[in-house]
Amino acid sequence: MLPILAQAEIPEIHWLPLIPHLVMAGAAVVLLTIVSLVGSRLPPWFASAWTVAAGLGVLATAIPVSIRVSQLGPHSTIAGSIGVDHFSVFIVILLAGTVVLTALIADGFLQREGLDGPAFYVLLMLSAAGGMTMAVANNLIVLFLGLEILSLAVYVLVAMHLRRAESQEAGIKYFVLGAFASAFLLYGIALVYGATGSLNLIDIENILRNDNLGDNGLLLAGMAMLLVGLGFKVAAVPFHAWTPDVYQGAPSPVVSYMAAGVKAAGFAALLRVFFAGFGEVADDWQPVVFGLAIASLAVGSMLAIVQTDVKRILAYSSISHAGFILVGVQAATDDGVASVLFYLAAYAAMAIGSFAVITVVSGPGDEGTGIDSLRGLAARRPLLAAAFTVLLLSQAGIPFTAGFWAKFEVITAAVDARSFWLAVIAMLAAVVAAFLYLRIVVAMFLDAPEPDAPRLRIPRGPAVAVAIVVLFTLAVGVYPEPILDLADDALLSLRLHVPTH
Amino acid sequence: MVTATWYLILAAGLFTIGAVGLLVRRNPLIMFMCVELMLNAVNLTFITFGRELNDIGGQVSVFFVLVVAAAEVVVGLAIVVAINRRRPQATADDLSALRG
Amino acid sequence: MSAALGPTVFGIDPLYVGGVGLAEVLITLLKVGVAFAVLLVAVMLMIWFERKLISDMQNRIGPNLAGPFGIFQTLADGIKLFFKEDLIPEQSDRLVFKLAPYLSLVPAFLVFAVVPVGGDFSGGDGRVTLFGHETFLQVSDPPVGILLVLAMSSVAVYGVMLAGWSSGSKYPLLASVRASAQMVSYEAALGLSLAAVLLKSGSLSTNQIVAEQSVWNWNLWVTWVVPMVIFLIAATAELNRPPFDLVEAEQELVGGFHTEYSSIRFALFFLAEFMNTITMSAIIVTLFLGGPNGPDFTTVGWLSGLLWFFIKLMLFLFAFVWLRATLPRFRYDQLMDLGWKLLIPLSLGWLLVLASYDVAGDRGWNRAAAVIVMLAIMAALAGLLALALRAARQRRELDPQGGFA
Amino acid sequence: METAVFIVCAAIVLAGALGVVLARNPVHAALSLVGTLFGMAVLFLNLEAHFLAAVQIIVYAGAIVVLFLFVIMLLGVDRLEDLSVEPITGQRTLAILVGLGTFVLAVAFLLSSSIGPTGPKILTLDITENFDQYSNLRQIADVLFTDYVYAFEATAALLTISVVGAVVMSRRMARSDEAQESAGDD
Amino acid sequence: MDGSMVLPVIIFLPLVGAAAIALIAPSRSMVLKPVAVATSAATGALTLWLMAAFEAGDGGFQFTQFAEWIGSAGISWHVGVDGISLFLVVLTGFLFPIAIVACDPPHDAKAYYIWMLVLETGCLGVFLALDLVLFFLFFEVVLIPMYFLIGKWGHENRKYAATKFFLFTMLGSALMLVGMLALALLTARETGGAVTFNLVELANSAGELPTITARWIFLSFALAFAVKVPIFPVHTWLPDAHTEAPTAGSVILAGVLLKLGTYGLVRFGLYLFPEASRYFAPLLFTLGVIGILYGAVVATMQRDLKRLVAYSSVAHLGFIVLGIFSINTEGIEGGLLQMVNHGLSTGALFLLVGFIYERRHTRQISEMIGLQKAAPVLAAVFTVVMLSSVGLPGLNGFVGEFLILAGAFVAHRWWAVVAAAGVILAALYLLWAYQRVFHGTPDDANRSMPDLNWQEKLVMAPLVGLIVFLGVYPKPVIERMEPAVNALIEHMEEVEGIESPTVGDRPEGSFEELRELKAHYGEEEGH
Repeated sequence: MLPILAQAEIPEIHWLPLIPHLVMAGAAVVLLTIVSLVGSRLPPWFASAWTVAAGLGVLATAIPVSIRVSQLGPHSTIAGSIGVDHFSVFIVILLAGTVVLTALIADGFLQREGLDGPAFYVLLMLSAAGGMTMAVANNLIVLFLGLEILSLAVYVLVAMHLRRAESQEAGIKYFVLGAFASAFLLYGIALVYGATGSLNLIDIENILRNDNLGDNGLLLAGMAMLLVGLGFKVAAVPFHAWTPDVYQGAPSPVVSYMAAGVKAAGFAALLRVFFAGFGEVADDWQPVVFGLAIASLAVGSMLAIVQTDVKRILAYSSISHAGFILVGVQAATDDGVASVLFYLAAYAAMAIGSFAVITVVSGPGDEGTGIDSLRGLAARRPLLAAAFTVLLLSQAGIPFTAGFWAKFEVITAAVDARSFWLAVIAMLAAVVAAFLYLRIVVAMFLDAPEPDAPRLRIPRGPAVAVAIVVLFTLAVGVYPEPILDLADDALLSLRLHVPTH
Repeated sequence: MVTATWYLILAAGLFTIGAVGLLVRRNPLIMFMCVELMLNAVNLTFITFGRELNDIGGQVSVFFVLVVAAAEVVVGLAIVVAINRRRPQATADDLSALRG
Repeated sequence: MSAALGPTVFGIDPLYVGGVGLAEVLITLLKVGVAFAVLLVAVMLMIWFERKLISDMQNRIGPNLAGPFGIFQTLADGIKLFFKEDLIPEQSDRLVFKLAPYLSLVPAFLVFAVVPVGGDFSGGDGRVTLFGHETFLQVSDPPVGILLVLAMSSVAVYGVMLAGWSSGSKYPLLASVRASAQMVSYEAALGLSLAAVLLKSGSLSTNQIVAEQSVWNWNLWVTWVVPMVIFLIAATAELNRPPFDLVEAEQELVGGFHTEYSSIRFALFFLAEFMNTITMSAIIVTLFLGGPNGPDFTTVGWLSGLLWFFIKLMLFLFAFVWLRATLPRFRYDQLMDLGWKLLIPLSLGWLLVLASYDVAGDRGWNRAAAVIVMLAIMAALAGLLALALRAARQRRELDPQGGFA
Repeated sequence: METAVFIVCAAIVLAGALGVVLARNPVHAALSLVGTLFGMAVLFLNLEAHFLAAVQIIVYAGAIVVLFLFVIMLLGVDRLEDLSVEPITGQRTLAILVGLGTFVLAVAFLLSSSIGPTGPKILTLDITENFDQYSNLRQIADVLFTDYVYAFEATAALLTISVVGAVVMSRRMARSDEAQESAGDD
Repeated sequence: MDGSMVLPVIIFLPLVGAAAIALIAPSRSMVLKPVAVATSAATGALTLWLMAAFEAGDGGFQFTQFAEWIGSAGISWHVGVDGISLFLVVLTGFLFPIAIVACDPPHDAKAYYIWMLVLETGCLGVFLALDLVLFFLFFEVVLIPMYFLIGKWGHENRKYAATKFFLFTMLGSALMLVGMLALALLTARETGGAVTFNLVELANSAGELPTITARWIFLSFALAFAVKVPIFPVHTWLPDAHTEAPTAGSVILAGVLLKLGTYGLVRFGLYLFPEASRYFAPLLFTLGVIGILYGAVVATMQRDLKRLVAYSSVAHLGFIVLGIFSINTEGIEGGLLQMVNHGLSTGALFLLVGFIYERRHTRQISEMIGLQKAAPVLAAVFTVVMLSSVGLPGLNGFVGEFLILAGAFVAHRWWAVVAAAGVILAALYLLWAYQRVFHGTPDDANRSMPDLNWQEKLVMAPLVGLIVFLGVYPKPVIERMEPAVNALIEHMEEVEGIESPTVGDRPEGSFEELRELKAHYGEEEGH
């Protein structure tokens, strides 16, 4: 009998594009090892610094990957299951940045709350590795695994504040609904597999191009289920029910990661599947995404108004932002994809910054997230209030912030795809949403602080993180061209894979 | 003779039962079990399609689904245990601190 | 849909290759019947054997009244249990309470179905000719036979668990939780040590595994002994036999998970326990000692196989009894430590060493060097593990409530 | 033969599933789930997925449901749930209606559509010609360690997460905190 | 100074000042105001230089500066000034130092001055931008400083007013953004060229769009500007915002910010959508007239002096809209002139009301009586400014209103007649208010009210001077405006392919003729 290993035909593996993933996941495992060996002797900031270093390492290793893509063009590896293109590089960089910033924010937070430090960072990095997998996945099963890695870690992160009942409640809610959604996603994958005979997105696209499967019931049902599953991850209405509760209950740094990282990964997967895989049958899914976008915009903006908890407000606003991004997805054009990527980058910065501020303001126990706790922040901590204001205005889409260009790009894509009414509705929703950001600004600047408000301590980590995102927001607001170019490059490669089997 | 459609319809039925169960039951543990039902339906679908398509990919997918199911259950039960330690005998209805 | 699927549902046997007629069905039924009967009788003898042996080792006589050497003692006990009143505790969950014994018993029977008890493996795959039809001397040879063993041993947990729970009583519940934790834990070590065998034989079919081992070239040597030791220990734990019989630690738990059981239901548990011992021994023989393989010393080809199998089986049954007679019971934390901190890492490491040996062979490297390097790596990892364990212990002492880090 | 097996197993599967949904006692629900899983495993055999049938039992019945039972027993949450109370009026009816609608729709889709083009990989071996090799195990392994090797490696991350997660979640708070918390809860 | 650099300097000088103020240490708060005044005064001086250096006979853009900004999206840094924007720039440069000098913030002086200067940058940017996106950016960014000025330094109801102001204006501009993108993208698609937001290029290809499309897009622009102007019925934010804003805020709001809307209507409405403008002119015209009458009637009924002035703004801006949508040289010129006049007179009125409020801490007309006795100088200045607002011949208001009515008379004779009634109503409510506040015998509270101090006099002097000067000798302004307005009219005619009526040769039946013209377009659309 032949030796077992000799029988398998090992597929060609390009190692370079995998290095960022290996760095991220490897850093998590090494951290786990180090902590279990010498945990008690490490300084408290060690895990955070390690995570920041890992994130920066991913950023550094993403550069050669990007160069390689520029030279070779987009290609895939490991039997076509991994797509190497600028799109994935963009998302990888975004996720790495998110990890770095979240680690900075979490540093002071975990010490304040007395939570398990290293575990938090390990889960964070592993989750990000899952998100990166989603971004590169050219195979539906790989994509699903990436999604699960991402989600499972986040379920734990959400629930890990053991002293807060809200945290665990959020965790179980997120978990149950998340598992429900992944079941739908999986069923969708199975149906698509049945309809096309393949799990590989490149193959699926080829099949759809050659055979007219646009009216195949299996394919339609499969796409619908995939949309349910991914719509859940990106918190699109009507799959948004978890968002406010989870955002409110989860530890604030986790929320910043969820809003930025999880959403980005979710949209990356959405684009990969629907734009790269099902691009040929865009007519079938566009109307549905249109509906999701409108519903998300409307519900997100409207329901936010009646909330009194800042985290809840921002949760609804994240739903509204998801609606905006879906406007770009709905366009189903290259411009649309670029606009989505740009929006994701801009939103990541704003969301991380906003939740960083909330992390600082909420105080011991992570309890002070009511809008009252922000009252008079301008008088207590002018710089923090100013930074938060910049981020909120960016979320509202005020010029000279990154948020403006994000909306600009998305609306451009929609108008270019002749979805005028969608664009109008989106902008109207933006105005409604602006109201709720103003409520927060009003509380910070126009209300007097409570007389017995404790003095806020701003740890160094969150301060650095907020400074970075505010600078990013303003810099991109004034000169968005570099990021725009990156996003434009990223879209070009998405559909031009050279399959290597 | 049993055709693939029979299996697929059985899977669809199982999936529906799981989904409905998850929506109507309030005990988190039973909700998890309903998720498992749904995943099983998916597995059956995968295997049926795999055989119809004469492709091993369906079975390999099921393998991954099993791994995911196991990992999910571990995490989910860990959360349930943590909740129960604080508040014994909680059902989904008792978890209502988060409202808005 | 292809039509030729029917027979493969339950197993694969050269018997079915030419199609299934009445003769094939009858032969199959015969094999099932024989296996069933043999097992029942074997259990009876095993109980007697164990009692007798232990009493010998403890310098007492043991059963000696019923039949010659007390050989019918078990039968007498069985009849007595059968006619006793069947008690069901008031607090119990009646349905589950009644179901549990069968959940224990059925898997024990099923496992035996995949054990090749005989056959001519000298050069062939153990086919024998029965009534003019070629077949195996095992009830079924599914392509994933050894997984069936694992599956059934994991299903066996249910019997224990549900029996304890459904009794509606405190001690059985504790015992069953303990037992199921133990069984689930040791299943990992069991599976990993088994993987070493699979690596060498390249098949999950029990028949193939036996066929891969020739007369003397048993997996015991091929896998360098360690996996078998691990398997044996893990199997003992899996069987809840001494020294791992914490399930029925009388001092702590009255009578274990079946405290509330009486009469025939109790007998079923008892039956399952000993049947499991026998089948597990048979599995070890199959996996590591070449099953029916052995030098042919009879004229009838397949008879020597049967004999060899029986001899090897007795060896292990004796070993199990011996263990029970000599070793004191483990403490619960010792048990868990042994499983998680020693057996699992060791079996995993051993698997990797074996794999590196194979890979080195395939690639044309120096095998010895590969193994030495692998062992060095293993040693380093073991050192790290030891360090981590020490750190964890220190932390536990500092903060008894904390988790890790 | 296949038809008979299918009908029996389908009945078991559906009965088990209904048992999960309708059982008032979590332990009974878990047992029903086991029933479904066994039915499933046999259906897998019917579809020639031997390996998965075994794995289904080992992983699902042997690990997952055991874990469920473990938690149920450990936490003592095996009290009966009162199913007669509907938390949100009409929720159940609605859920059932939606479920039925989905099911009918799904069946309609299934019946109306064709299965896609067949893939290049050979799955079915003829038992009469390939007696020794009659197992798709080798093919699964082949694909698992080549085409799906990334996914396979990724499961490592998944398992690490579940271990770390379980440890994190089962960490106990310092005793003083706990006392404080429970006092606050009451 | 290099001609092309002057505009960026004008735009960003206040921002530099704001940055400088931000860096001043809290201990040296006494230098805050001098720095702010100096910066805004320097900017004002630059705008005056700009006016002097402006080539009067040229109807095109001068001092233009162009640079690629976001090449991939066709967005550029493109600024320039022509006769239409020139005086609005000068007005901005003029009013800001006055407003800053005139009023001191009660608290948080540093933030106050920063926001004021940022606001100035925004306003100047709006008037000077020649790229649609650039314009939009400035147009939107103006909201933020104004929001904070109203919200932080305003009166009792300030939070409500600030939020209302912000949301109303943002609502309009949100739709404008969609329209703007549609314009650029669809034009690019029609012409086959690259996407550009350059105003001049878009105007040159203005005829390319299908008529219906252009009309929709025009509507989106018009709505944004209508909110900003504000045109009835989207004016409701204005009384609240004006009333609640601090004095300087009201001055800037009335003097400069409202002009963003009317300026936008001219620059982006008429210039980019000639056909659509003419198509919708009757609508806007009508709304303008309604605004005149409504503003006047409601103003008559106000008890709050500041609110009264605010409503008078609604009426005045109705006039401006009326002028613009007459779409002839006289009307547009009158509208432009009236923008400046309104900025001066209403700005001055708000200042005066603010002075009174500082002394009396009330804005209720009923609580003031006989102020003339106590503060004669104040009363005198108030009289001049009020009469300017009424449109008394010899003061600046008259010239603008006359031109508007002349233009409107040609376009829609009967509406012009109705609008003229608005002038009479304006006289009615302002004089009545004057009578109630300044005449009569002062009670104790009012008797001791101090008169204007030297600082306030200094502030009012240039305003009064300009009011008189422009009323007597508006030629320098008109001669600079006229070429640009003519160029605009010509551009519109060129795009539409018609000859539009002018005052001279169209004495009778202009209504019918316009209808014919419209019928003519209709035919053109047909093929």
